[in-house]
Amino acid sequence: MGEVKLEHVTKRYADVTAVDDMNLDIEDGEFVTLVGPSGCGKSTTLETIAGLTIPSEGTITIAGDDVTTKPPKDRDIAMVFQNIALFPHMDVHDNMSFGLRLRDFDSEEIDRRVERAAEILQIEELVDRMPDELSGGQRQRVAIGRAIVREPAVFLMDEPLANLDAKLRVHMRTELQRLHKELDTTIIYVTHDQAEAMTMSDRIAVMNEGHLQQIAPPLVCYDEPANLFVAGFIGSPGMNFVEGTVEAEEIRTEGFDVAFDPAQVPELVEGDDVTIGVRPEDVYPAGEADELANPTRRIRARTDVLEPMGDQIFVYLVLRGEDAAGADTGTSGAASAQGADELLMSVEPDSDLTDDEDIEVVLDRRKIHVFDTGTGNAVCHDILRSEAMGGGHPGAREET
Amino acid sequence: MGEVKLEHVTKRYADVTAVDDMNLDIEDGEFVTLVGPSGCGKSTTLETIAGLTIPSEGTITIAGDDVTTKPPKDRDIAMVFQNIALFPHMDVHDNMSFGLRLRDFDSEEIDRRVERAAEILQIEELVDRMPDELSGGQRQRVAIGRAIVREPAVFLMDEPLANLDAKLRVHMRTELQRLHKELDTTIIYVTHDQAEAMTMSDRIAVMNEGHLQQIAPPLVCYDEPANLFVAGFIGSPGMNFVEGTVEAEEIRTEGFDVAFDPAQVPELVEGDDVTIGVRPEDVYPAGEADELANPTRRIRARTDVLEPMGDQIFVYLVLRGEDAAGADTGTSGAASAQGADELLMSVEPDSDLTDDEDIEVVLDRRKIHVFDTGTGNAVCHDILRSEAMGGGHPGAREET
Amino acid sequence: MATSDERGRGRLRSAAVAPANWTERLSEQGFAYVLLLPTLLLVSTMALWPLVSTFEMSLRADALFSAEYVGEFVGFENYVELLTGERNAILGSPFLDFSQPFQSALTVTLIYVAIAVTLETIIGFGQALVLDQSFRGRRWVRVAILIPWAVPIAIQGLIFWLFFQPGIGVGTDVMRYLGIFSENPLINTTDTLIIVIVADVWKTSAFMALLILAGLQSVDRSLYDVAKVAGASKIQQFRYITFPLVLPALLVALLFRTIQSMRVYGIIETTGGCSTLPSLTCLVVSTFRSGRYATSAAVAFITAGIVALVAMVYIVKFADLEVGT
Amino acid sequence: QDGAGPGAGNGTDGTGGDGGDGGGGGTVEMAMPSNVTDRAEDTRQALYDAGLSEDIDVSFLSTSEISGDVQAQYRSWLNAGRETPDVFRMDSGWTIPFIVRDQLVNLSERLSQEAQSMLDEHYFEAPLESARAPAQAVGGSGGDTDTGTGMGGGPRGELYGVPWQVGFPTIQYRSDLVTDAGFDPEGNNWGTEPMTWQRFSEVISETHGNADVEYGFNWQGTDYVGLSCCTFNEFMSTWGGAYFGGRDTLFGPVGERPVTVNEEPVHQALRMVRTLIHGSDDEQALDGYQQISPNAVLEWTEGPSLSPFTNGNAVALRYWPSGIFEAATAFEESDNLSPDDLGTMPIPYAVPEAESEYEGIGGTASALGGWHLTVNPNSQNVDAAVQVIEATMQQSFRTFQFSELGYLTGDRRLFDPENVGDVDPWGPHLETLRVAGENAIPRPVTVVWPDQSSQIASRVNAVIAQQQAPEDAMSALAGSLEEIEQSV
Amino acid sequence: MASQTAEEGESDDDGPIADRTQEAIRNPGGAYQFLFYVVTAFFLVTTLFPFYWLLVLALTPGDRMTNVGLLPNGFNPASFVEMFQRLPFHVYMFNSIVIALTTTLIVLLVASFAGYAFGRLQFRGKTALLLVLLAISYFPPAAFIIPLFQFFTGNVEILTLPAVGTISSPNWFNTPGAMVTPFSALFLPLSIFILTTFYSQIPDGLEDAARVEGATRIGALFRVIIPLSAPGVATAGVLTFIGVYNEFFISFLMTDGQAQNWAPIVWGVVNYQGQYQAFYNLMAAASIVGVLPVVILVVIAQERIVSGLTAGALKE
Ligand SMILES: Nc1ncnc2c1ncn2[C@@H]1O[C@H](COP(=O)(O)OP(=O)(O)OP(=O)(O)O)[C@@H](O)[C@H]1O
Ligand SMILES: Nc1ncnc2c1ncn2[C@@H]1O[C@H](COP(=O)(O)OP(=O)(O)OP(=O)(O)O)[C@@H](O)[C@H]1O
Ligand SMILES: [Mg+2]
Ligand SMILES: [Mg+2]
Repeated sequence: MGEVKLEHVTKRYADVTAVDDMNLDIEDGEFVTLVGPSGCGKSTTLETIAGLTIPSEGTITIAGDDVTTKPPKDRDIAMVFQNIALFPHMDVHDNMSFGLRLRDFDSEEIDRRVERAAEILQIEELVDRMPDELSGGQRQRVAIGRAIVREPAVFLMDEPLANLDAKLRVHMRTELQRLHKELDTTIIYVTHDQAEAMTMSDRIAVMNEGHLQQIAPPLVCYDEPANLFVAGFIGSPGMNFVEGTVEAEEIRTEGFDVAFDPAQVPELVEGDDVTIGVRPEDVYPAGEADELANPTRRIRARTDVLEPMGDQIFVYLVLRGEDAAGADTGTSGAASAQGADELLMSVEPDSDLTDDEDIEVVLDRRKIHVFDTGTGNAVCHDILRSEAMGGGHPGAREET
Repeated sequence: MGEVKLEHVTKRYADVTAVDDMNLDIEDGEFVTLVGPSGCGKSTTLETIAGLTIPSEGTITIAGDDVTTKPPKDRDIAMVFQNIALFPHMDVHDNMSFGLRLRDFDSEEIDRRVERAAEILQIEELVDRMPDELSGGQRQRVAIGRAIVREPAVFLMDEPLANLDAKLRVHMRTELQRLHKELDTTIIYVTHDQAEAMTMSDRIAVMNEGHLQQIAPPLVCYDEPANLFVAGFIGSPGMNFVEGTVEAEEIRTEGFDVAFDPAQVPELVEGDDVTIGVRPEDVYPAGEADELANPTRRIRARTDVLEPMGDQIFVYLVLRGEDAAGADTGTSGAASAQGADELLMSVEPDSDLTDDEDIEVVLDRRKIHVFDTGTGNAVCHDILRSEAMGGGHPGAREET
Repeated sequence: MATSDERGRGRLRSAAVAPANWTERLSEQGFAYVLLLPTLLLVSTMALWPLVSTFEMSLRADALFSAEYVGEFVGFENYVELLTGERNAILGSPFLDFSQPFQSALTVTLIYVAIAVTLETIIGFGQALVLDQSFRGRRWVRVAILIPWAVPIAIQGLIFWLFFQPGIGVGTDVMRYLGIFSENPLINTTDTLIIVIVADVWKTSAFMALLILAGLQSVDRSLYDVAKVAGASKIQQFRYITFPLVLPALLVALLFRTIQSMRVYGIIETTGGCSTLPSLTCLVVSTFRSGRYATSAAVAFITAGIVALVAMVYIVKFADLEVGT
Repeated sequence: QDGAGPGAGNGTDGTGGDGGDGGGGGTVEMAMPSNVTDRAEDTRQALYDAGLSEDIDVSFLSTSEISGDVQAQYRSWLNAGRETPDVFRMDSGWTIPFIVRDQLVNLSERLSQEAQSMLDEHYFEAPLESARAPAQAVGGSGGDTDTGTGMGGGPRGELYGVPWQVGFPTIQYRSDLVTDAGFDPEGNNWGTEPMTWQRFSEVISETHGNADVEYGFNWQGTDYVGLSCCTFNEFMSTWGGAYFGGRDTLFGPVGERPVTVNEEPVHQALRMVRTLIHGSDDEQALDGYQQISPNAVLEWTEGPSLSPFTNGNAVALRYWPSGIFEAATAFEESDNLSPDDLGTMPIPYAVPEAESEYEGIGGTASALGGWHLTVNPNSQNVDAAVQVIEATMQQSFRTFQFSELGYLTGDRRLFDPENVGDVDPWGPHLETLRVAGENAIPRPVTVVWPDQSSQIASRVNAVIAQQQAPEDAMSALAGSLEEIEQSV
Repeated sequence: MASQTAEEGESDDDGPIADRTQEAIRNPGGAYQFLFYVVTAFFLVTTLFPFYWLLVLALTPGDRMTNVGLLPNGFNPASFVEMFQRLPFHVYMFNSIVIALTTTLIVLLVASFAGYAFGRLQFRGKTALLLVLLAISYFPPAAFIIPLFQFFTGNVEILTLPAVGTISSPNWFNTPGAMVTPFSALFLPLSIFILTTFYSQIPDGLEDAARVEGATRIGALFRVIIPLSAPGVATAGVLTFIGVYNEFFISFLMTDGQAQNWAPIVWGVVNYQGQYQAFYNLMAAASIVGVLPVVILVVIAQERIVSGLTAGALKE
């Protein structure tokens, strides 16, 4: 009942194409999360599904019906808006029960559902307040409540937890998942919170500049990103990228080399320009290398900045390849594809590393991703044993 | 020039006290982050500092001046609003330059600053758009831009990055820090994002229900939370809490016991009801216990749900003390003080644990926190060697 | 950035140190009074003072034989005599005479107000809703719908008077053919009432439309998105979002339209005339015209009193709204 | 309060007329309608030609064409003590209240002997009467104690205005149609010998039946001031009836004169009018009278009643002299009519003067219309103003008014074709107009006339629209009029 | 179909909001759209018919004013010329425009301050003051004109100073001041009520933002609240302008009706009424010409009236 299908959906505004030839096929009861950088078209995609924006091209099908030009009210959806948009002239109770009252639910049922939602959202004492007497997070919860009391076939949620604190988010996450299971509705969810995306979704759809980059289960996106963009986007802090070229039996970069077995990894063609990707947690101080089955050779580096996070410490490394670059480009956190001389490593919080220390690190060779520098597409995700993978967008292909 | 001092600030609304007897002393150039659950009074605190709300009681001093009743414009502050509040009738450029134009900056200087800010915020191509033609994240960036072009003595930022994706957040984080250093302004920052709070702040002020709970450097809040609330609030997922009583040489809980040396930890008085707190990353499968210098005894547990996060996996454990509780209370994520029979553990992503597996775990005794169950105040943070610490709110005391 | 900092800072500092705008230091209450000062000044000299002095006139006798406006002080005699009907002959038509409701000013005025304002509200709302949509040529439709309001009453009256004037316009023939009008509509009270109402609705629906349109335009459009997604049909959107949110503007429009039409005069005078259709203001003007300034002043105050009673209904509603939000 | 006007400061000897000395110079501002102000230069020149000293600079202030508006303006100007304009053009229908309120200069004291005698000798009496102070404005005890507010300056007869323009309605008709119907206007001296209403109705009825025109007899019967002051005043007078009992009491004293509307002549007049409109089917119909007027007269004012006639669509019209001008011009321009087809006759009558109960009432009657020139007592130039007024009385200026500005003046001599020549289009109609002028009946102007006028108009209109019976309406009217009489 | 819809939406000159609405119009399909056009056409016909008839009158030669139906009796566009020959109608128009514009500016300014106070501030006596303002509109204009006329003809003694003597009110008869000042007061209540309503609906957040950026409260009023209340301000402006432009009671009194003495347009129109015959065709022509400035005003103002700027302002 809640399958959602987007075919070649494109939405153009005066000077931008917000969504470009989007194809999505979401199954009934699935929980799909849209992620992507700010302005990539996530909200616009939701709006086309909701019927608030008519796509410039393409068709949208919900539960088998072509609803492309149908008004929102005939689509059996509920939506949490990114801009919250509570009705200023109604109190919390009325805001939440709006959709139910429209459908002439009897007032007992309404009260029951509103009460239940208020409880889930921990806003029981606020039901009589007006929106302008609420804090930001309280407003957002009311907006969620307004959607969940409805129990529709499809939920669209646009960053519904953005203004909530970590505790509440975790709580809401669980509640939403429970709701999802209970009602068996399709949920299309937008978030910029990786943890949310990873833990809640059946599949993640990664978008960039209006294009779908990959749609796949969370761990697939994490472990086998379809291209440089997905690799850099999923995971926080992002994957380290180092450019290099494929030689006979190794990939050579400015700061280090990574050996591989050409027989196992036929995709790596000698002479190709490739980008090596490795996540911070797959970089280890050489001292801990014994844990690893397949470390690379040791790489000389100098610690630049240490960022303690409580449960881990991020260490910004400057590679000291032939001649180490100066330290002043140091603190730029976004290490994505910034060239060969930076590397971010995450270590246990009890590590005794200090600033400006010369150390050696190794990478976990099993966790090294290789991308074609030209197209950005993934070449292989395991330099030891190549798995069968198609060409460009493995995830995306799989779906269309 | 930018010291901010709140003395006994209280703000009451009709039926709530949003801020209650708040005392804060922020030094010039300091970066203080306010955190706390939704509705705890963070925004209200900022508003009193900005002069948008006149406190019901108390005084506010900025740079030595009592500004309690001064209008905002005389306070040399800039603010990023939680609700963004772009001027809908001005394009991005005009929104960002609004404050400068009010101050009659010459247009070259304005353009220069706006350009610079737009670049930092990656919204260069959007400067001619109207707010309603922007995505949520783009709007938020404009709001940040509007504040940073001003270069005031004090920045107030209310969840400025809430709508940005992880990549951009990291980037903005760095940029804000750089700006902070460059301009040497005081920044008071509200966020619900732990990573932000941890990495950016000089100190974190934890609030709850209008009360300040602790104000201390991030790692102090993490490692030595002043009370149960702070302990549970800081860190995501939250600390595990298990209730118990102090016996002669151990703290006994339903599921396990923790031994201690009464000589080292005189604060633990036999017979007291205490709550033991331990963070998920300080729970280890017994197999890895050899890494630890001071593990507890082995605790029998059964894995309930595994939540893979990419860089780690959260494992929900049900303790099998005398008689293990049923599994159906399982997935409730907010483990805080939920009684003795649940424990959250975080393990490496390559762990081979599975659902419903009986295992044994240990806790790192050095990382065990003990709180007085009655008052919630911390008793000690290291069960092996007690450090000198005051009574109730070590962090807060330190400041007032 | 660092280099220009100093400059920016310097300016900023001076801006902050410069003598602060004194109004900023006022309490909210003080500031409100300062803002209201021009209004109070203007209103008290140009409106309140004249009213006081007119009230003073109303307490005197008419002075038909002198160059003075009014005669000696008589207290509330004018009011008493007017309300007891002793002055009916002078008024031209009585204030209130239940035996001939269409000849007594109060009933005529109330009937007119009730019908005209109701129709104007409905039509004005309809027009505003049309103008709120977007369609090709909307700009001109908007002008077309709004310009009747721009027509001076003298011309508005002329149009309708000529249209129904036998020998000149064909309106009477048409209406008689339809069986609606009598042979001489302009001397027939009910026909004239219809003409006046039509003329008034034609002109002043635009007033309502304009104000309601402004109200509609001020509604945050994103609320409609929410409502749509919540499943609201067009009508439900109107009922739950549009209507409550334009209600304040609508109330202002209604309030002022009611007050204005309680004072209806010009359109009557220029069509059927005050003796065919006497309104409250007709009485004020006719006594004024015949030089009975004191009586006229008293009638004006009585009229204002009646208007105040009617306006009370709205004011109570207003108070509800204010409390509600 | 100080009688004859506060302007007295500059010279009491201003009656000399040939102003060489101080009093003569200065500017005189005259309030005039647009037909004069449009030709300001010519008018000024005509004044100088009529002997006005060139030292006196004449300027014009353009006033509205609507009598009531002008009255309201003068009222507020005079109440506020404005010094200009110096000379007012005042409707004969509302000059007296200004006199009564002491707001005009007494011209009897100012005009030269020569001018005074010219007025006595050559001017129609009715217009002059409406510019004189009434004997007693208000009756009863209030009158004699109330020196400050009561009566105007001086005894009856004191003159406060000089007629500037006059208007006497006549019946204008299509002589061609009448002739076609077999009547002989010329032969029967229709132009100067009034006929009875009954005959008139027969003539029009027959002509109408015989001709292909839409309307028979057009006049103005809607509920407006014109009905009480003029149209109905004529019907009533020609039936020998009056509002307040004869000519003597037209201008007062208010409160002491009888109210005579609820009397037989008035009822009869009303019945006749109903018959003219509704024919013999009307339950109040008078025998022998024909239905000749359209229903539309019940809603007509001057304009709407005129145009069908000028368009050749009506047999007859009761109208002011300007109608003659309009019709003649229109006939001239039309294809099948000529100014010769326009005939005029005095207003018909029903009861000859001799049979009327009231003096000076009965026989033909034309409602008096027209304007006077009066002088602002606050003027700084009263003498010069008076000189200007005297200049207007000169034959040459009257001729200029008549032939150039195109309207009639109060000077009877100008109604004699021998004196004015055959001025188009007036020539053939002057005799008729003179008869009308001699039988002019002023409206009963007092301070309470505005109130009474509207009561009369609405009652009369109601009766002739068949909404009320004459007796009921008139008895009610009499009550209201009496009430108003007593209200001062 | 879909793409066509979207493209048409885009090409509309009214931007994204219009785009949305347009979709809404189109969505439910033909029936709704048809109804919409029927209603629009109905409104157009009913509002425009009297104007059409006015035009018919204007084109009918003055001497053929009988039984004028749907077509003019003859065709005489010359009345549009004659109206200027007979009276300097353009001067009357100019006078009215000047007076109306000045009044409108004063009213908008003063009412903006008051509207801000009433709509956004709390103070004692607020309700009472509002009621007093409203009460002014209860009175027919006749209740004001005698004192006002006395005042503006210098007949009111304002105060007596021992040394200086008596200070009287100004003699502004025949000057615009005598009209602009009372109009400003008498048209003020409507504007205050309108602006109060609209100003009070602007979210506090936006004013807060402006004030934090360094605006004074007055500054925030002018830079944020007024622009955002554009529909309300424009409406108040249009209503005031039209009201004053067509006002007659007071302007009748305060000038002598001559074009050179600041008499307004209604004086001009009424001056076509002769003693016994009115130039209906000229009045009609003059009315059509006289309405033109207002048409222009509405064309200009409607851009503001229809601003729909409130979208995307706040996240709440
Ligand atoms: N105008 C108001 N009237 C009544 N209560 C209010 C008002 N504004 C805020 N509150 C209440 O005051 C408390 C503090 O609000 P505040 O906005 O400071 O919370 P916050 O810490 O910013 O929360 P969040 O993280 O959700 O934004 C909340 O409980 C809120 O409901
Ligand atoms: N009305 C509009 N006119 C022009 N461009 C628009 C309009 N609405 C959105 N856009 C643009 O379309 C693109 C996609 O916007 P959208 O709101 O879908 O982004 P998003 O993925 O939701 O971003 P965010 O995470 O910041 O909310 C953005 O570049 C935005 O600037
Ligand atoms: Mg978005
Ligand atoms: Mg907040």
